Amino acid sequence: MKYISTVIESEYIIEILDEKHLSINGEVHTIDFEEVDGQPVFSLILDGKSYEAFVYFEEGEWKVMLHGTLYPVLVEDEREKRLRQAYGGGVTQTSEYHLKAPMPGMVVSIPVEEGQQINKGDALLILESMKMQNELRSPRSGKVTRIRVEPGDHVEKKQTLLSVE
Amino acid sequence: MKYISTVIESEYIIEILDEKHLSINGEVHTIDFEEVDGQPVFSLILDGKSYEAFVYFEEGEWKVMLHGTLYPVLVEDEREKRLRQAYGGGVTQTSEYHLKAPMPGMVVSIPVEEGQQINKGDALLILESMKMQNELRSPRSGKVTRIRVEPGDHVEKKQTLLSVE
Amino acid sequence: MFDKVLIANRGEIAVRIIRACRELGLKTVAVFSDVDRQALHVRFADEAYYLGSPPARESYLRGDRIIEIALKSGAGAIHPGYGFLAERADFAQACIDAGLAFIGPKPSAIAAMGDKAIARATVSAAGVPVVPGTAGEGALSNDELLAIAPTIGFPLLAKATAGGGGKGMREVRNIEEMPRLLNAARREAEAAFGDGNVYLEKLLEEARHIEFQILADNQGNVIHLGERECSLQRRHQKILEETPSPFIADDQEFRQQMGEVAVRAAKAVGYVNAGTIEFLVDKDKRYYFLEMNTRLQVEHPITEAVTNVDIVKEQIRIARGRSLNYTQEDISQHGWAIECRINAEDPYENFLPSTGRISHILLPTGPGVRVDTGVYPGFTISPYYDSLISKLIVHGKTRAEAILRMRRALEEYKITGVRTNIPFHQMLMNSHRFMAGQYDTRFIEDRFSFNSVNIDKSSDADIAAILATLVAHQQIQRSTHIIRRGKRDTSNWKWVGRWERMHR
Amino acid sequence: MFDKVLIANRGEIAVRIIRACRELGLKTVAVFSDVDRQALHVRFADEAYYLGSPPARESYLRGDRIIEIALKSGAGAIHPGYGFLAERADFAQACIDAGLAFIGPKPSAIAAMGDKAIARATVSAAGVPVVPGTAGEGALSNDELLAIAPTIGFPLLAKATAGGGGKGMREVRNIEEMPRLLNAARREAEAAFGDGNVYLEKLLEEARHIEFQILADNQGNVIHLGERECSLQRRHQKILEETPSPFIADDQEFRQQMGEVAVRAAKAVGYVNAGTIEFLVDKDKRYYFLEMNTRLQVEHPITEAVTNVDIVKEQIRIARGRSLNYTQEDISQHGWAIECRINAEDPYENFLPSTGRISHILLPTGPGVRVDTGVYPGFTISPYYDSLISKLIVHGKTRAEAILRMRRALEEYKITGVRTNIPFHQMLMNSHRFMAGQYDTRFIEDRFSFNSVNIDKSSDADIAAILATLVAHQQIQRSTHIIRRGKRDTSNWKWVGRWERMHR
Repeated sequence: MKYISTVIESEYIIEILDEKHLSINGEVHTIDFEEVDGQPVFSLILDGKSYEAFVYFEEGEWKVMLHGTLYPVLVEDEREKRLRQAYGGGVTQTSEYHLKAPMPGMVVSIPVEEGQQINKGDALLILESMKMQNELRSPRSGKVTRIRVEPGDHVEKKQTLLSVE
Repeated sequence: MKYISTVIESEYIIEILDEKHLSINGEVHTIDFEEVDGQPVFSLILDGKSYEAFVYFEEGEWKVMLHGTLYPVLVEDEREKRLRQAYGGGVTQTSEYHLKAPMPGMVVSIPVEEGQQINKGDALLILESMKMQNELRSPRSGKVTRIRVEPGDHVEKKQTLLSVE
Repeated sequence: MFDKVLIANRGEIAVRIIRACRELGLKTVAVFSDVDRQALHVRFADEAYYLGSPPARESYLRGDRIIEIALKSGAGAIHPGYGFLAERADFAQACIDAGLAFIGPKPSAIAAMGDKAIARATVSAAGVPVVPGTAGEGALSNDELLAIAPTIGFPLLAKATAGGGGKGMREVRNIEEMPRLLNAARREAEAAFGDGNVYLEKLLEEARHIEFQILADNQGNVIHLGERECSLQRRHQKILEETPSPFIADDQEFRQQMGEVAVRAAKAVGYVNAGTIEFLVDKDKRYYFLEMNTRLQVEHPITEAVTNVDIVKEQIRIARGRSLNYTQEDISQHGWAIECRINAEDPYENFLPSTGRISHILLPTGPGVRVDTGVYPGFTISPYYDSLISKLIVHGKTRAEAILRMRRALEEYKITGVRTNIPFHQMLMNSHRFMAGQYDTRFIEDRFSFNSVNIDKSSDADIAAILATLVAHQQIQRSTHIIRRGKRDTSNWKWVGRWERMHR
Repeated sequence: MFDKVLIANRGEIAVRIIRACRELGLKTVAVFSDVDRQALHVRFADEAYYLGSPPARESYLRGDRIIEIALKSGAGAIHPGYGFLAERADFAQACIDAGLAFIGPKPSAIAAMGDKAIARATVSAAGVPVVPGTAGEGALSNDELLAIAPTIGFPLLAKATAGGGGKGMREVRNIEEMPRLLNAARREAEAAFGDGNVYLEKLLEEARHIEFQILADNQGNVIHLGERECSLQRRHQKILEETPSPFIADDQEFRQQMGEVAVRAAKAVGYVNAGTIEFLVDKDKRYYFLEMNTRLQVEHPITEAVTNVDIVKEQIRIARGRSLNYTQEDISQHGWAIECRINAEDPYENFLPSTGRISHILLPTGPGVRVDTGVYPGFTISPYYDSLISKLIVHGKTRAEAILRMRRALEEYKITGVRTNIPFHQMLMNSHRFMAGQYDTRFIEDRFSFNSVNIDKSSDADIAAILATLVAHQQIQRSTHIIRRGKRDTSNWKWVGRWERMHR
């Protein structure tokens, strides 16, 4: 089975040859790969080097926490990659972004208005939780569309708060 | 629900009144009882006193490990107790005792013979495991009946090794 | 003399205090809210009583109920820990009125130091330098503060009069943003301390936050246990502490001088029990009294590590009316200690708090490592209390050894189920400026970027790609029900069965 | 100079050594058998290589394979830990022949001390007193031993010539039982060390087992780090160690004298690296050399706690050719340390080893507590290796504080899935003779009865009855599918959902 895996800008062609071998960009390596006790913790011995990492899927990509660094990895087979490229890879760019509450809390204030033009990194909403006021920032530039909550509201985890298009 | 619970020689009449109350020998107490995270670990708050214990069932009785002491407890309802008394309580005394391997290991030697009269506490078999030679002793006096293994045998956990009647 | 102590707190600090009591042969009484029925402090205490609903004001802030429980259970003393009721003079007084020992300072000292304004006036009168600001001028309105601000000069800090721990605090860089920030600070202060008053304070730049641990008994003995360097803060919340301070380093004269000033400040309010004098120190070694924390501090274990003094046991000793076990001459610092605060928060999501059930924990152990925690696998982190779930403390002979030990401990520490800031600490431990000890209170926010995308050449991106691919592949294989023959058994269980054969 | 170390061991000691290497910036190589693929030493090491099947002689005793792996991986040194290959002179020599540093003594010292007969002759010649016995008379047959026994006098011990750690050892109280016990000892010695030779030794009664930790460098510096009291043994296996020895207590002169003799014994064989001189001490403070362990000792952490010397780091330092960090004058004992060996064995079933999957662990933490362990929840204890799964070490200012701390740590320590001897240690900590420090090597077997049935009046039998009844009742309710309304939710999860409502 052959995969194209992308970490930030770097692409790796990884082929799983059998239980004990894989190739990365054509180079063959010996592997010994195991899940540790049903946790999302995995142990990999690659040519004798021992690695342990958290690996989990989130928001369309794999996250690998290794030696204190979080690597986002996109794993695709060739068909998936062709499909993504055909659609221009920018699917998420044109659709709406929905700001969701990362945890239960109370809306303290909403420093933006519907229709307002905002930049990536601007604060969209202040949420109070765990005795702290938390600024939720926009991951992209765009225009605020629907604001679904108002200051004083108590919101649940994953509840959509407002949208940016 | 009413139970008669026996710890060694002491008998306690315990009635579970509702989720929050029980009586022991007629005295009513407030309880707050919970299992800790699916473990055989239980937390009991009895009239404000906080206790935590391992509780598990083994060989016909409950074992309660509390503050470093293991209490064997026989829990019966009235019907069960009557039944046991009717049968004289000596059921186990007359039946055969089967010595089982407490863990995998190799039989090193068997210092008894079939038909031999033995006392409680006598060594019945030496089992090697975890780099140690372990003496398995008889929990009662009696006569060795069938010996099912011989020195050099490798045995599995719970395998019956010999019997005493 | 009391032989049973009620701990009016939860989490790691309640566990810490219970441990000290146990080791002194004292009985312990825990109190708990609905979400804490299975919390470690309830599991470890000799007695436990229900307080109320999860929100603090319905449980851990219910001083009346807590005193009632203490009386009912026969506890002779209350230890407030930190936070919650720890710095409420009225609660301390209520304990005394109920005939209970309050394991902390006298209500008068809490009141004097608790109101930052009075605190600064008092220590100032005792000859201790203070940071310029409006403290001491009473409760001022926004209009009054806006008028005074330019005379102090920007940047400045708006701080909760009743506050502490960075809550109700805002940094103000110009007059335009000031009204908005004042309101935010008041709001947070009101929520956290029930008092929305704020004051202004000059923001010293390139400043260090250095504090001195104080112990004082009823016999008039006051000593200090040396300093803690607490400059590493995020949003005015301490995140990592170390002792000695790499800034003071081996300037014993400077240390002694600050220590003496700290003792003088404590004496100015007739202080008894454990407390902490916080200073700001500028790059020219000018130091200013900031505030006194009239309670046990989160970061007390690093001082315990280097001085070998059990601060909680000393607190109890003092509350029992005994004189200190130590004189100033007995105290010296051995080696170096660092504490990382492990918070349930996601460093990759702007440090948002993380809640949920902890599924697994692998604790770092071994030489020179101490963990103070109130959680365990299976426990659920609720959104009601603060996000500190564990303190990782290391002790080494030198700062270098302590840093290397902290690195290996952080790498060993595994928590699944909630996100933690462990990766943040790992990156901090690898920062050259941290390693050199060159940092001030602005370091984390101004010069330290925590970003997952900054993956350099020396990284393990290829290994990450392989790991993700193997996990994805495994998942595909499983979901398509492909049954492989000869697949390696990943447990060592089968060997238990094979033992017989292999043993021949 | 090496910068990568292969650890030829498993379990807690492999983890301990990996930690020391990490903290020194050295890379680590683990080796593992089939059952240890997921063991902590494999998870923590930088590299890991498969050795073979679970039985030690097919894996951890395969010196040839281990050296091959060291060379292949580029490791420049091998640390043998304790047990397995640690005291094999031939293995140490093979390492050196392969160009690898052996982190331990020279092969000649291992050989001299490894054969108990030669060891005793050597130290005896250096003026160190030894226990009377047949050591030094070569490999004797059963007939020869039976003839000599009466001249030494009963009781005596038959001990493996190549042995240590209580294996291949039998106590002989009269001539009649001697042939049977000799055979048993030979058999165990053969299995454990591949050498069935045994020798006889006078059994000193009311004796204490006290040992001295030695450090020696290549520059000829030899120091001792004080003593460890190891008299608490079960079947000649140490079960609890403490330092200082309550028997030596504050007799500094006696301590210094024994320490000097220990240093002399080490010098007699040109000893380099860490080692331990074991003495038997009778009630009149006469002491006899017993043997030297030419390796790191299980109980080394208690010495680390009171001397603040990291013994494993010193071992590596010595192996790198550097001179000791300390002179004898630098060494002093601070406070008191105790170690409890936590074994996977059932104290209620005659201490039979217990195997299986560990389902849950709650580690004791907090001030003064260190845990060295090689297991974690989810790991399976196999029957292949010894039953030591964890070492619980506490350090206090006084012996009393250490005991109280150990009690609270033992009470906190929860392991489910396998049985452990924690209850045994708890009972020991409550024993009056232990508390008074009045015990000898026979104490546990002769005077300490561990029996679950001995429940006294002050016990919690009523609480145990209630707990068992509640659990039984719960089980009956569940099995009969009775659905109760209004049953209290035992998790705090629901509160996360209720947060909104409660917060208003």
